Amino acid sequence: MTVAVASPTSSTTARFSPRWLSDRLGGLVLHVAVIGLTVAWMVPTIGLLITSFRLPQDISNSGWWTALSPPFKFTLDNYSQMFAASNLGQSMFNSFMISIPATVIPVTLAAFAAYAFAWMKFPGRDWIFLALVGLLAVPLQLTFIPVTTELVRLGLTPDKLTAAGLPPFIPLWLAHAGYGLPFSIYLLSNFFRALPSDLFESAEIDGAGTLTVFFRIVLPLSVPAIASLVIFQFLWVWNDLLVALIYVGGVATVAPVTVTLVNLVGSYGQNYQLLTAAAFFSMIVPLVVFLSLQRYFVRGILAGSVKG
Amino acid sequence: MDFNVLLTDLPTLVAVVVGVPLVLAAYIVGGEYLVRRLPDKARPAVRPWIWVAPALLLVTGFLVAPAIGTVFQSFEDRHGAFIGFQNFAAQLTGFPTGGAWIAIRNNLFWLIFYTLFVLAFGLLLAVLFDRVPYESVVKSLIFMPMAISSVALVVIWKFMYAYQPPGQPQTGTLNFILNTVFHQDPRTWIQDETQLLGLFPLNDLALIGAAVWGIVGFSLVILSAALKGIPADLLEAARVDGAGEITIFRRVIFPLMMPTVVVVGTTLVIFALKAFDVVYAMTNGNYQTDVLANRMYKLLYNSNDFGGASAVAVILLLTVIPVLIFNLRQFRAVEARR
Amino acid sequence: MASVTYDHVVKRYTADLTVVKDFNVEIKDKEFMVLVGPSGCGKSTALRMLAGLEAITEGQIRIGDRVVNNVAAKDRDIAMVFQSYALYPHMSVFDNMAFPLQMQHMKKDEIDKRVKNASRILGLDNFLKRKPRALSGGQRQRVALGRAIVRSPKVFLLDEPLSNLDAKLRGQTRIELQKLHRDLETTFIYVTHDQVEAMTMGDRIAIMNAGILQQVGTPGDIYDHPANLFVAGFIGSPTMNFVPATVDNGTAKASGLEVRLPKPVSAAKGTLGFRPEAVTDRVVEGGPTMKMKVDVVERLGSDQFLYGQVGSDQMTARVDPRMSVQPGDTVQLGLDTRGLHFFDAESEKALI
Amino acid sequence: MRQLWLKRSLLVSLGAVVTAVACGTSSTPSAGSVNVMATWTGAEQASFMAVMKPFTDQTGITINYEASRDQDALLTTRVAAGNPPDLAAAPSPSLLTTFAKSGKAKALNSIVDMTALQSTYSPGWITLGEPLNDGKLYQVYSWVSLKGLIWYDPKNFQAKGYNVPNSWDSLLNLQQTIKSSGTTPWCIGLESGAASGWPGSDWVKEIVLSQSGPTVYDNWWQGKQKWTSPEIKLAWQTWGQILGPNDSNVYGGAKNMSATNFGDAGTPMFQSPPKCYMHNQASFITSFFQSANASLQPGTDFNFFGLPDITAQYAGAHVVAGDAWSMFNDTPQAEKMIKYLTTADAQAIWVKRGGKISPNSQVPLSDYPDALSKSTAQILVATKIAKYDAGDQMPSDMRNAYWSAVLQFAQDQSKLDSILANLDAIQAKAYTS
Repeated sequence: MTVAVASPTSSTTARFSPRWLSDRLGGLVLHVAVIGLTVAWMVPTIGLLITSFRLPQDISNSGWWTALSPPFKFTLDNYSQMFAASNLGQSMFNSFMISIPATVIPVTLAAFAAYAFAWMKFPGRDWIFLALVGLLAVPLQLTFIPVTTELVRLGLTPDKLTAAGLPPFIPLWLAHAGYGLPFSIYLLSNFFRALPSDLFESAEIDGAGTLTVFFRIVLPLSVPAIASLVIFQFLWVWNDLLVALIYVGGVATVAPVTVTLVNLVGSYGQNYQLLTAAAFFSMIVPLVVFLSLQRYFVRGILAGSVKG
Repeated sequence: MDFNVLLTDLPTLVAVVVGVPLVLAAYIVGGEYLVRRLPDKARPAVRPWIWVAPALLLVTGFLVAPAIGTVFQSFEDRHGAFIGFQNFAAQLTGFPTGGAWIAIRNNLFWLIFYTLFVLAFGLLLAVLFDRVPYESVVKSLIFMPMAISSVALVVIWKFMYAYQPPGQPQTGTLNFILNTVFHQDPRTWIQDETQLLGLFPLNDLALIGAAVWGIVGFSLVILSAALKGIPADLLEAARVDGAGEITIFRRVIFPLMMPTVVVVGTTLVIFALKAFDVVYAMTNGNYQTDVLANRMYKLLYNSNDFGGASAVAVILLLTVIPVLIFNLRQFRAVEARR
Repeated sequence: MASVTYDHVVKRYTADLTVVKDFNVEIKDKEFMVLVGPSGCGKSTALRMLAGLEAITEGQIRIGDRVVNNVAAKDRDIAMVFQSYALYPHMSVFDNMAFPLQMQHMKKDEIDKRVKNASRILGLDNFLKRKPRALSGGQRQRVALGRAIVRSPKVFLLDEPLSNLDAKLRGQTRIELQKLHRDLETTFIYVTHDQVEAMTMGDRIAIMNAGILQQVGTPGDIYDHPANLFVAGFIGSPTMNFVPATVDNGTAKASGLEVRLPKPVSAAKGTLGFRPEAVTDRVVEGGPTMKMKVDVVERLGSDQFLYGQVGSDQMTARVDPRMSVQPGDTVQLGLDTRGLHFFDAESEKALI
Repeated sequence: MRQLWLKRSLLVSLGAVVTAVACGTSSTPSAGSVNVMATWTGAEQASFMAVMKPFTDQTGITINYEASRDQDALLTTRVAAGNPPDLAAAPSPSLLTTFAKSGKAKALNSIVDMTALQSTYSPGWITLGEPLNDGKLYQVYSWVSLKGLIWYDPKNFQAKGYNVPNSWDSLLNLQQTIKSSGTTPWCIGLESGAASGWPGSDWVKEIVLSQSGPTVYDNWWQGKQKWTSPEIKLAWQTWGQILGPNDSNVYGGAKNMSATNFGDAGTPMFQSPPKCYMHNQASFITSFFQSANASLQPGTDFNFFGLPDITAQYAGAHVVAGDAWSMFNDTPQAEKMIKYLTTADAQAIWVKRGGKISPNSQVPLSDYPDALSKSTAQILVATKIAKYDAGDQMPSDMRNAYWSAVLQFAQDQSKLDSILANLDAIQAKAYTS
């Protein structure tokens, strides 16, 4: 009904005036700044992309920008060698099998916990929360030996799990969840905490239970936060090398794509140019995740709820 | 290529697609069902624990228990005997260049520059991008480095920092620019300990630069999400009131984004303290670029000095405390406001 | 249908922070009761205790005959409209109104019927598919009302529902709310800090200050017979004139005024109170007169207010709009002693 | 919203399924398996798998191979946690030796055929596998390589009339001649990521062995010879002679040396005109030469000579390196496999694929695929004093300090005394664990 309609300004903007000029200039400066910064930021990526289409002898003898002028000596060698890697398909499958639960589990559990930290009262709440933030600083390398020892003691090794007909990735899922939870809870509870309390009270009077409030109010309203969290957690897990090696190992049947790709490079670092192609290949999935979730970053998810 | 993978990995597939979400949903619905069976009075006392239990359990297993073990180990020698503060003394001896001091100094640099650059760039880009119609495109492009693994990131930046002797055609992007645009001799960015302004070593900044490049997408995405949370009419009202764009940023946007800036800032400070990948892969701490996490890694896996590594880790954990106190005050303030 | 009883209700957060003290009110069935007071006086807390959003520290709250102290908010059969409206931003207008009914597991066609009915009453028929952010402030306010109406609750609670609206819309909505109250024939409890809203809407008004109930009564009753200095000052605009006075032999003496009290009082010192309309340009026979040095003249067309000094006291007078006065003039004014109040210096209670 | 999430996650899962269907894997028969961990990746991984293929074909035992260049962290963690691989091969025996000390690695005496081993391996390789000197064999070597090869471009040497030096003095003379002609004699690259400095450490250890002999060499890596002792200091100074004052004998000087990756270091040798004439590196470097210049042919475009002897008494001394195996779980399959690895049949397979030399004397010279590998094998056979890489036998933090010291020395040779004093301080601690 009262949808604001932009007042027609064409008549005034068409006229040449200092105001008109400064508006135009301001716009121009903005676009130049945005595009300039973006391009500058992309230089390393562009360099990598071009390098991935160059022959090794060209890579070590000249800069990537020289490829942009004739003679154009591009090659698909790096990509074809990469795709020839023996178990790329298997490791792609493994990466999905690792990354999806290792994202779903910590994000879901973090959402549960963050809801409690933000909107429930319990003894020690603030201190536990603080401790969680502090745990972000624990260097993961220190945890490998004690945690693996415990997992072996509990029989949670890939071999035994496979023998029992369970996914060998379970310890890795749990590890990624454990390592990812402090950040996830921290991010989400800060977001949840900022939700207007009136909504919760209103829902309480309306008769919504804890579960209903969580699923029908908190989650839908936190979509941007959850989307960013999903992206980050997925990225970290997808690109992880060391944690996977520690908890499931690098055997072909369980190795994620990072392990397979990094092992393309020879023991002395020969053929490291394959990593350039590998970097782009392994970037595809996280980028698809990012692009598909980007539409959830919308303005004013809370608009109209509590502001007059 | 065959299609066997689906058959052989069927349990995994089923577990991933059906099992995991099912278990998670069943847990919380079941938990709530049990809570509702409880007498009215007991519910508020039990309910929060149902919601936080799985998270706390995992965190305890994977982080708390090892962290406690670390604290104990930091007081023990290689054979597990208690030796008081000797491990700490060994790390903190020989100020300003001995023990862990170089690493501490560099972590300080990381703390300042990494956090500041990433926050500032993220904020700047978020605000600028918010005003252009092709926002999602530029945002994705800036985000791309986030999707690059740390192994590939190091490869990229070795290309950026590559060095050839003066007079030779440069293969590194930065030296090429330095040479052709500024007509200067190439630099060995990663090895060059020259101190800018007499304080900040060039190679430290070069390492930090590579890490910043890789993480700006993180702050951009979160800050931009927060920016989107600011009601448009508030900005319009400020514009109608005649505020300039810079004033609007300073007086309206920034204060409203403050809680998010604190979250991102805290995370970055901790990332800076834990900085490892880039340093390990590019210099392994040589040329005075060591950082605490790399030092710890070396003590742990090269020296088998668990006590020393634990002492470094404890130092690292202790430095986080001021950040925590700041956070406590911040979220108590948010709590009080509602 | 239900009455609401506050029976010695206390809300205490910490040992030395008590926000509602010994609160006793009985709200009759179908009554429009307004809780009014300055911000921080405990009126919202009193309402939220009734809603079930705050625990009751001491005493009882009854809806009808049922003690609701330990009844969950959703089971109290009440509906509440928040100052912020608290609309669910991700749900359409229809879903916002249907939400409480869905929570009661009501049948879909019954929900449909009720929401349609409520939206017809509120004139929201055309907006059912919109999200709150696509509505104007007034429309959002009506959605919030609609969400309350659909439940046909025993008691309606409204927490400053008009304070986010502009002045014109506020006046309009005030009338609509009264009409709604008549149509729904339900108990309304309305919290506001605005005495005009209280005076115009309430069947009865309960005035609170600093956690203590000051007075309960009809608007006329409270206006004419304020129980104490606070109520007298809070209700009415412009506010009542207060003049410190000493009493000597049935006559109150102030700095520029002497008046014979209509009734003997026991106190020797106190405050004389009279509303601006009691101070007129007509000299009432037998009534006292005073000289006012006028500082400000406010002409409203139908009224003319003079603000100035009488002796050393500030005073406001309502005079004939045709009277010609300039700031700086000194005018002779009379006092109608029928509207005279006298408040005890110690207890601030009204003695007359 | 919730439904959307569900849809989305289903979609992603579906994507995973599609990928899986598209790619697939092969199923495995079951005669047991061996879990193996090593550092071979890329082409080396392929060579190792080729070695194991006949074994799997014959016995039906499958190899679960995992490769990682983070072996220190990975193997340490696995062993400490109690689920080590059955067998592990490491390029640095010192890591394996710590496991032998802690009793985690199994003694192999009753597992491998000791008599066969003694008849086919030279005693030096067997002694190397007994690091605790208790008569127990903890490590066996399957493939080895030779260090201290000086690579050069024969065409360049010919053009300038340079001869391959046959003594240390003639080497020094040659570098002086080259230098006075206006070109730097050497190409050196010290950068190697986390292991930066090791190429220079090769220089120093080769000089120590050739200059001061095997006893000093052994005492040195065992921590019994101080870094500040005259012999070790002399070795550093001798390397300093090679580098020249302010590294003026090295292409690009100190800066280029520290910034250049060891793999790329040799390529300026093949530029026209050459930027340097000589490059010291083990035999694997040829793959880098050919990757940077695809047209280069072994023998005609690049060749090598052994680092000339310094002290006559120790003539024919060479530093060698190799891949050592240790066993952590004594399973029948693992036993079969480690026996197989010591055989000439197994080792010949990799030898034929190039890049490795066999310690087993039964592998005939004719199995080496080209002239260069044949002559490295010949040098190794003729070697009178073969000593294993000193750095790789030092405790890890001694070795890391050694590498760091190389970087510091290359930056500023005048700091040698303080650099060595610092190494002594580390030596005092590193051997105590």
